[in-house]
Amino acid sequence: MSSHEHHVIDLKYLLGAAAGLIILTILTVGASYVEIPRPFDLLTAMALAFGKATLVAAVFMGLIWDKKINTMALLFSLLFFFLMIGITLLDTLFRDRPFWIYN
Amino acid sequence: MANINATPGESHLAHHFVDSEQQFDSSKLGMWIFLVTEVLFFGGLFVAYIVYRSWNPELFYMSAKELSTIMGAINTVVLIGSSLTIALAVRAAQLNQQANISRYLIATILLACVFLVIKYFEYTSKFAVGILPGELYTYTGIDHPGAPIFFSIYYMMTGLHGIHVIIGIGLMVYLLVKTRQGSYNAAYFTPVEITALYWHLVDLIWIFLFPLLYLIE
Amino acid sequence: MSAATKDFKIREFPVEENPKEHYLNAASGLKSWLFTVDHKRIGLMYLASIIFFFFVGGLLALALRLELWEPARTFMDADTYNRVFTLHGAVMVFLFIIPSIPAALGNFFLPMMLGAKDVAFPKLNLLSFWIYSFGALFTLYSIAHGGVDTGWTFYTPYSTSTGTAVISMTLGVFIMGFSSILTGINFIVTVHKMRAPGQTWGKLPLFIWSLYATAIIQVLATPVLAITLLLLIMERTLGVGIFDPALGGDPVLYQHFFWFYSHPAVYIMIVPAFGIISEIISTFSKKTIFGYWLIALSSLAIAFTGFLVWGHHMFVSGQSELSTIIFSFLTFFVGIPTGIKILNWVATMYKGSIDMKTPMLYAMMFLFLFSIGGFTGIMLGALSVNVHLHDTYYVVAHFHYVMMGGTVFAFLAGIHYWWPKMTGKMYNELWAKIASVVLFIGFNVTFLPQFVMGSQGMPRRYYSYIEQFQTLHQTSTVGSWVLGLGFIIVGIYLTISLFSKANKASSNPWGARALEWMSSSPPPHHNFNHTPVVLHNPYDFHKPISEFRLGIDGSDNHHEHTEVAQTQPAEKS
Amino acid sequence: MLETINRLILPQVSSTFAADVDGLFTFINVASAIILLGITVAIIYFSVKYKRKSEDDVTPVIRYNTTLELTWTIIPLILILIVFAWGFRGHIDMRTPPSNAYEVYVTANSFFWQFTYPNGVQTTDELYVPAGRPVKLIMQSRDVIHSFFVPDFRVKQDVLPGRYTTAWFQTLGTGEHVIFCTEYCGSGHSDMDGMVYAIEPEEFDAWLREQKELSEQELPLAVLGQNLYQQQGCAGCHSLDGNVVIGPSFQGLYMDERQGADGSSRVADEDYLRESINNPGEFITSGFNNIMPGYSYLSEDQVSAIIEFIKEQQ
Repeated sequence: MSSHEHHVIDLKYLLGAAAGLIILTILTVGASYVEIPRPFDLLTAMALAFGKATLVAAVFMGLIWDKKINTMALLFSLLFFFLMIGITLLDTLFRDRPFWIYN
Repeated sequence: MANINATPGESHLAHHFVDSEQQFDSSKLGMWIFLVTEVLFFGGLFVAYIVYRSWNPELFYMSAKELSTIMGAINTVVLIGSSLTIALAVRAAQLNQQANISRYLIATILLACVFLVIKYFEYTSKFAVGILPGELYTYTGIDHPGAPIFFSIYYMMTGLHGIHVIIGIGLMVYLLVKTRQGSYNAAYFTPVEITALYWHLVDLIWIFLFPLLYLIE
Repeated sequence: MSAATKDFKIREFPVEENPKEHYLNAASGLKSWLFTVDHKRIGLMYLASIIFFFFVGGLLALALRLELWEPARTFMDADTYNRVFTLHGAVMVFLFIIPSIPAALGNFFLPMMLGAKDVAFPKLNLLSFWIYSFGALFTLYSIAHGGVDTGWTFYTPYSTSTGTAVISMTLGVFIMGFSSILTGINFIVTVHKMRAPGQTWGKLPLFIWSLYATAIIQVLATPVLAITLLLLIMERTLGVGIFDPALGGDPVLYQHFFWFYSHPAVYIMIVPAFGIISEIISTFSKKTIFGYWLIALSSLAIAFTGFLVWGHHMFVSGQSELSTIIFSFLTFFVGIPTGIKILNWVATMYKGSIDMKTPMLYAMMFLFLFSIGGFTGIMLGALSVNVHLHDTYYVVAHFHYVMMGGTVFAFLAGIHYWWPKMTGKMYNELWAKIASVVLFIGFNVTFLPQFVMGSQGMPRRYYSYIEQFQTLHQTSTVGSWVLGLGFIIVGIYLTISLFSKANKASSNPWGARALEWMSSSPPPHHNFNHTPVVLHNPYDFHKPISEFRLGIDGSDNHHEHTEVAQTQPAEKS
Repeated sequence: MLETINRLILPQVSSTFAADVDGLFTFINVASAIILLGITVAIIYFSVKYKRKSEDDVTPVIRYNTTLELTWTIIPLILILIVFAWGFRGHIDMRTPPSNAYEVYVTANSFFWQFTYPNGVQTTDELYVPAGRPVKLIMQSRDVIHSFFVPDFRVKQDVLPGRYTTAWFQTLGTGEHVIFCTEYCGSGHSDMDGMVYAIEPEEFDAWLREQKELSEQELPLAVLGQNLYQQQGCAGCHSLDGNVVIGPSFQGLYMDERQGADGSSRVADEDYLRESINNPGEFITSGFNNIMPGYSYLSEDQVSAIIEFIKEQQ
């Protein structure tokens, strides 16, 4: 039950992930100078950010090789974050149309 | 369960654990659950951000122009680099390369300091023109009554993130001292591993802060 | 680790009745308590703190009820009254009920029921207690500095404009939040990683399931409270304006933030109580629990659904109609798993062998009172009725039926159930039953009139009221004195039981099957003398008790870890 | 019999949607009472019937019963869906004012209600409405959150600063109905009540005209000040007889030497009074809290009238 059971992440994955992150960062900055109509500009930026986040979580944090429960913990936190924002927006986005649902 | 008798790393085994694998897994799961709380902690600020952005898209567009994309981008790269170096530190620990653990930890600490220095210049340049949080805000360059709120959110988010960076530096300095004392090796490197997880999360949050705050078109 | 049981030699170990050495005398002196990492001692320290704050909150409640004897001033002025009800709410919610069952009874029994020697992170557990105490100091500080008059909900913009000690109070709550988070992390990891060999998820006691569900809520919801209070503090110090309409902010957004935590927090308060009731009803009916999986999973279902319904506190707040309707719809779905639990408990009693001992009596009272709390919750979830009842005494009565009739009665049930295990002493059964009846009567006399008042339109948080309500208010006040008397009786006979010599408790006075009863009363320092092995469901009352006292041969805790023995001399035996 | 019980525990039915709310209230109560009775009887029956005979009692192993568990999942599910739909339908009525509703603007202040009618007439804590006609309230708060509640109408709505919220009702006849504030708002929260007077529409029109004429009359300054003292809610906190309600009494206030909370002292001359009306936070007399809202929206003449009125209170 000692060290040899812990997965040692191969160097090429770590360096590859770092390179991927840099490329995605350049793409993110680049995309911000391109005229993309709303709301796709935000969606593009967020898609790129999620791509980067996945790289960090999967490779740097080792989730690919780790116990599934840890991945589940992270996904759970995201689920609840999206629930929080989603349900809050149900209020804040629909306030000026108070009666639309009845008509 | 299979071996109740001592294994090489056993000196770090607390009395209530059966073996070091159970101890390592527990620490790691504990850290992940802590990261869950961190996600929701920052989540609250992201909710405030999203709600106000949905109410005042123009304000966010105008205000983001005041922030320096270059500095933000450099800081993103710096943090990505520090994530890589701390991952390498964990790897060095797993491979029992004592000198490399120290080297990578120092690199990570330095990168974290670079991040803070850049942040310092960013903040002071904002302070200089009167862009301060809340009621201290005096800048007149943005023609929108809600401008103080954008910068309040900006300072709350980056400030809280900055505090996490400072805590991270503290943790890594502690790791460095312990590493010099030879505390970590292939059999026992739990503190390095969980600190690395924490540091990656700091990086993760910045990955979202950067486009949301600096890159609004 | 659980699959490996067959590799070991398993044998039955006798339980040492009335051991000379146990966790209580393993070390002595104040330091041995304040710096202990033993989950049992930490549990007891929590218990003592919680009882203290329950006493403080209770006195405040009695003062409030007394003030309401007359329609106008009875003995305090409006500002004092507002501070007193705020403190009553804040103390009861943050200092008493949230840590009550998980941090006190949970800390003590979670590792024992799992057959573990301690929680996964004992030092963190101690830290959590210290953080709690530190946060409590802030609360006491703000009381000393004029108190707070915002109500425990700290609604903006009142909380950002009032001149009272809001910052120190919210800072205290903020700090205590970390205590709650750390306890939650500790429990989740302990349940995942520290179960005894053979103890699969299907063999977990239901109290563990409920604590597990609670811990998930604590971990997911509490950070949002932390950030909310931080924003509130920033609002007061820097005027960041996110919640302040004068600066372009939105006070309703504060309510979303606050209830995102505080509604799930209601389940932090009540779900552990469900676990206690499951244990007690099964034990005193001497019968397998009915619908084990449904009860276990309904705890998780309640925990999850609890995150989707916070807006039912905001039906008249000015939130959008769309979210009002969705929140109302989702709210009703908390009722289903809750209803299932109640009916499953009743079904467990069917054809049982029912022994109406004090804990069981409390459990029966819980079923009755909590059902009323639940039904009135359905009432409040119905949109058009809610508009009438919102922020009236109906709501006050409703949540007291849930929090006090539910959680506090379950807490009392739990204390009586585990008292012999924690202290090694039996209490006086007759007096315990008398007290429970007094409490039951006092509780109903106090809060039933409040349903009527609320229906008639009496708003909550009112210092003075129109004369029409006086009879009902006075009835309620008389009830509060009966309640107070009940608690005094409980305090007296429990204290007496601690100091009398004759009433030693046996290791398993109720004939229960869960692991904590397979240890001596009080338990030894490491909970079990041998690593326990679990073969059966904890509610398998049809199997002989000897099959529940199995351990791994040769896993004697006294000799296994020498470094522990060195630091703690009492262990050397 | 249900009707009798309802009359005991619910206020009178005085608006068009009150009866529907009461109907749902009764439905939930009856359904709950039946289930609660069932649970209680089962508990008591089981406790007696299956009382422990000996320590060696053997109990059957009943782990689950799918039919039973489905039953008590599905029946409550149906019940709650009924309750939801009923409450939802009632809520639609409450939130949909008819387009021909008579509109009154409501301003909530700590701790009084101001009502402004379409012709400019203002009243404080007294809302006059034409009986039997739909009335829509357009509400805003000047300071913290308040909540407008008339139990007899089953109407409640929070009143927010910086944003309008609305509520509406239609009375069933003439009558007097109490208004409460149900969102905690500070020291005077429980005194923040008022009355709705539902009067015959013709009577209402006459009242409105009469009020308009009164407000246009040339009044002596001090009398105008006295009217403002009532209308602007000063009376809620400042007594005229020396008693301290929430703020200092006006009796003997003029030219009195005031000790500030910060240790300074000032004489309550005209300038002091003017500043205290427009911007009360500037100087807080020791022993009082900074809770008064500013009245800078009053005209100079109105402020002078109030000062003149205060001068008379010796």
